[in-house]
Amino acid sequence: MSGVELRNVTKAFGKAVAVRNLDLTVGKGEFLALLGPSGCGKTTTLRMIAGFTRPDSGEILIDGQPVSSLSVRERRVGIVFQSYALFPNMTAFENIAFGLRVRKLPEEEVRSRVFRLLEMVGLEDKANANCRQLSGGQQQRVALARALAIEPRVLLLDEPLSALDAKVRNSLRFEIKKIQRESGITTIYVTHDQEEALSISDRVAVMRSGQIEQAGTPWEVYANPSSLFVADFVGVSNFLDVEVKAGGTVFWNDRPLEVEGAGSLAPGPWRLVIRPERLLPVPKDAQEKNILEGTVAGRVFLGPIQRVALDVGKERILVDLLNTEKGHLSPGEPLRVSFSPGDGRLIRRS
Amino acid sequence: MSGVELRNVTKAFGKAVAVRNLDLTVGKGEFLALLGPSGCGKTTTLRMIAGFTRPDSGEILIDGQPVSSLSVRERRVGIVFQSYALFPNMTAFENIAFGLRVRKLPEEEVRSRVFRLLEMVGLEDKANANCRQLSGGQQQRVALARALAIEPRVLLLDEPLSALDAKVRNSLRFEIKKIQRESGITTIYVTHDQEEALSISDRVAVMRSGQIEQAGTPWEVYANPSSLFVADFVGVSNFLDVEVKAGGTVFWNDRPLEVEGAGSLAPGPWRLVIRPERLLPVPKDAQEKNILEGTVAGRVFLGPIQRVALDVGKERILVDLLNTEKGHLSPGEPLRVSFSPGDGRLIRRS
Amino acid sequence: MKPSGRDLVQRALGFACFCLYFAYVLVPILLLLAGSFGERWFSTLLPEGFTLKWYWDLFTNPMYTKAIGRSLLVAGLTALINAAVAIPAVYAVHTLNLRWLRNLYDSVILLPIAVPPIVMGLGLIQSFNWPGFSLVGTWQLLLGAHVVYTLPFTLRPLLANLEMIQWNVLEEAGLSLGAGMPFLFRRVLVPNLMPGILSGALMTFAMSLGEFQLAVMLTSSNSQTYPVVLYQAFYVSTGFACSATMVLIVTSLFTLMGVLFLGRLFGMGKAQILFGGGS
Amino acid sequence: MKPSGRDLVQRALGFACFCLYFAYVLVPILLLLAGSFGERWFSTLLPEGFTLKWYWDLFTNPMYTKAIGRSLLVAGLTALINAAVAIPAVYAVHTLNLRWLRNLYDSVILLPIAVPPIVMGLGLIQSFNWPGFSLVGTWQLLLGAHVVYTLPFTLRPLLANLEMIQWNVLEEAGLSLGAGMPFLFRRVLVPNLMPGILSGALMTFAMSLGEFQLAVMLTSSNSQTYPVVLYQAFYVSTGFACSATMVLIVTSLFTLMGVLFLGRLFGMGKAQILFGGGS
Repeated sequence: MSGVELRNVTKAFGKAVAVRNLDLTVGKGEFLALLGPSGCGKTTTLRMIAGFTRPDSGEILIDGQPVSSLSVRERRVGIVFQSYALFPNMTAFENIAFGLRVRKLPEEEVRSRVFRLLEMVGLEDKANANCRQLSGGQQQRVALARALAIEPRVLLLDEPLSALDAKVRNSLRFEIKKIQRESGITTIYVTHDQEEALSISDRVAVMRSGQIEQAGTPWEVYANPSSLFVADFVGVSNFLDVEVKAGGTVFWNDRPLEVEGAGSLAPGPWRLVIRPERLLPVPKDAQEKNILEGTVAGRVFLGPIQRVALDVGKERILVDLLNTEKGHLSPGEPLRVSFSPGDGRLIRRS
Repeated sequence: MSGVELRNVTKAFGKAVAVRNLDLTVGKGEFLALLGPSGCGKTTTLRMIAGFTRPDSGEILIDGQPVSSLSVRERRVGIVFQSYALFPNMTAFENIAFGLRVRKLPEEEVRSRVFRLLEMVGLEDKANANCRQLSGGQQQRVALARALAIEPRVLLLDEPLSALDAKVRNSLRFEIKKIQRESGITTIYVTHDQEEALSISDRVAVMRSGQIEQAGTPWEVYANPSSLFVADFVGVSNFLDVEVKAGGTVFWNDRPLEVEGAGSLAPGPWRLVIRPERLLPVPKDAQEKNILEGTVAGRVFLGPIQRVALDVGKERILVDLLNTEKGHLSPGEPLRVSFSPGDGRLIRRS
Repeated sequence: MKPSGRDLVQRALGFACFCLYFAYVLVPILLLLAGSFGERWFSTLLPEGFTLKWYWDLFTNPMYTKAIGRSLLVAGLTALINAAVAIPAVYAVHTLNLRWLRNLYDSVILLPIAVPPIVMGLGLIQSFNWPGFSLVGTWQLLLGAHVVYTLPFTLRPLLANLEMIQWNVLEEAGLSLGAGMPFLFRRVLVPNLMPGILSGALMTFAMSLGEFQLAVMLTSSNSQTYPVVLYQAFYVSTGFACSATMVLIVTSLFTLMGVLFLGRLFGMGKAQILFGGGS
Repeated sequence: MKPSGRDLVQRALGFACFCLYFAYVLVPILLLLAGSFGERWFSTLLPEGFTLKWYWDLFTNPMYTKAIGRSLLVAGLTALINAAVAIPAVYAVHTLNLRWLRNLYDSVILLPIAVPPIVMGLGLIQSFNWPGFSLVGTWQLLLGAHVVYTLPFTLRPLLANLEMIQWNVLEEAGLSLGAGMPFLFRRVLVPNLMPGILSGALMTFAMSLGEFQLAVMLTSSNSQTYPVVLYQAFYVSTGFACSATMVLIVTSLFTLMGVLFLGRLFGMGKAQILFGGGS
């Protein structure tokens, strides 16, 4: 039984189709990230699962049960909004207790459950703080605890971190992940930030124009993008315009390259996608395959990695190196990199 | 002659001292990032250089000239604000032309200079767009062009990217860097985002409580943090509580480690700082120094790198690996990593 | 750096304007205060002597005491009806987000600008003065006029308040937590709407309490509100009129203070109430 | 999902309120319109016959034509003086960010709530009616009263406007680009403040144009404004009064349309002007 299932769901606002024939299955206890640029329909999808928006056609199931006839109140879904949406007249405690008090639970149980949740999100000492006095990160923790308090069948998060600072965003990201893993609740996380989606989820569904372009584990989506859109939107890629000849030889600017699977492709113009970290520096006398030789044009320091811009002939490619050496590459220096035939992916040029 | 120089500058608001005895020199044409948490005084410093705030004591020089007696108008500094601060009643063109028209330049020259700037920021086609119709990223490009139009002696940027989306933030970051390098203008860039500071600047000054904690190239600050604060604020670090014995042997939980420079330190409790990417996996039979053996506790996928949480004994350390292998580490798997003696840094525990 | 010479001139000008404003309003009020305790005020700049006679006359005159009671009743009911009408209206405008409803709302806001009270008064006299049956002269007709006339001043702070707390998102959050609409209204909407409600009620109450024009046209001798009888006081004597005026001012001020005190009970600051939930 | 049964009831209620409101305001106005063209209106529900006589009488009566000119003059000057006073005041409140200035501003906003116009009128009569020299009865005194009474309605949209455009940051940006304050005011502040200025001017002009209470107290027979003579028209004849009322409504509507048209020239939407720069 899947946690959430969408079957052929379509939703249009006037003439604008927000979601088109969408099929999506989220396993029970799975953490799915819905990733896409703004306007791709990811929030509409979330709102249909929550029950705020009614699909024009198609069916939505939660825990195997069709929910079309259920109102928002009856669906038992927990929702975390980008704007926190805490009730401003209540303390952190009262916000978290809200859903329990609606259910008329005995006050002792409310107290013990709320304090357990406060502890989980690390805000035991803020129980009686008015939520306006809390920082953005703290408010979002309270909102998360409030959503979890009702023990929802599904947890829906709508860009929960995009209003927060970089530092807070990173730490809260890992906390959400941890809490989700411990509670084992089916979770759908909407975001436009690819790094966030990759790092937090069990599975990523990349959306575009109301449809799912690709779904898979973060690793699958990152390593094997099914389209140029995914390759470009998720992570950083080098795109090389190549010619595939009959027999599977690949030529980039008349330079022969060896790429896995090229033999089974139709000859013609293709685009070769290589991630910058798959380009490894090789010594001068190396005899590896697919050696690209160029001059360093520039270098960006990103903390654990440095991203080198390399001019190979007239084209510029990016190479990611771990910051493990003391020496740096200076502009003008020559650099030879290579990639293994399995690390390139050919996608048809449109 | 330095581009900007602050000599013993102090500024207090009421009883709160925002900047305390600050000395800072920015070379001509240099790109300096002022990095620090909110409230550290970085924005106050910027505003004093711009002339919006008058220091209580100390002196500020621009291009070697003391500017205390100069008003904002007379300082010829270009400023880019977090909120863009475009004049809403004007088009992109008119915004950029503003500073030139104030100077009563002939209209033909205004036109040619504005179009050159529009081209530089990639908005030739938006010249007549009302700035309210532009996206956030486009608005900030116009603001940048407007600040550069007056050919300022210094360019000051106050968290220019923090109101933007992750994707736009990254691309605009590189554009700012490129434009700065081409124009060779002295630039001070205030940010709280350490990755941004590291990747964009020639030199980073880390501020804390109104003072500069450390200044140096991104590499120096990242690789040789002078304090635990810097090590923690800039990048991700492993902190190991070690004992330095007489003679320079270092013990971590009774495990001997070899760290460069330990011999010259006073024996006692120290903290060993190691960046996660400096921990390299080693084969089972390797005889390297400083081998740490543990079990994989978890793994986060961050695009070009994966960050592995490794339980060594009772402590958890982080290891960054480039995503170059097809295989993944699963929780529970054993992993051996080592670091070279030069990659650890010892800082006294407070 | 900021205060340049030109700047200082500008600021001095602004300050002078504020001062003049106070002189124009405060001096007359102080004079009225002095007059209300003065025995004589005729052909002199300031009143002479001291007496409490005028206040005594006022509080023993049933015409005045009844009128003040009636005024408080009309003003109170105006504020109450306003809130009862405006809250659902504003809720609908905010949550439904329909174009035509927005336009309707805009029109209602515009009415007091387009239709001066004198026009409304004349129109109501024509409309409700049917042969054989007339509502003109009853305080109920005046109440209706006050409600309609002051409604925009309740609607605006309420809508600003709803938008500020982002009610549509709060409602969704509440629904997802299993709350029904009545529960949500009672526990979330009303408490968070208090600044807007108090702000609107204060403005409405004060406007109705001091409203003269509609009152003088629509009431008769046994339904007159306080401003109408106050106007007649000037034909009695200056001192009497002054003390009658002071009573109206003091009532207004007490209302204001009462609302601010009520607001503090809900944990609101002064500015929040005076300017509603918004701006 | 959203419109539950209870919800629909609430919305219907809201809608009904809007409708009632229109009936209460529109029906009277339509009756006045009918009456202004009716020959007779006595003991009947609706006027009878058709005539333009009342309008002819109105426009040939110098008392009425002069009064309307005087009203437009007072209303226009009120709006003008308000803007001249409010812009520097609001600028100072926004940029200086001083606590006492804020409190002063709050007090000024509060005044029309605390001091009803009838009180202000009585106070002014007492203050400016010195023996041997009296300002009471001149339109200049009325103008001053209108300025003071309507100032808050200019201040509020202007301050909201300044805050919305974040003027303090714009000013810093302009200064850093080398512009002087006069240049910045002319080229940046005034154009961006237009919605607030027009909004305030519209409200102020309309309030002054329809203001009756201060006018009836402070003017004399040769300085009466239109609402005062309009009130007297009812003692002439119903039809005449109706047509006189219609003239006031039409003037108000023309003002409104004129301001909206002016706003469009500056590229502003309807809502921007009606609700000022803010909310």
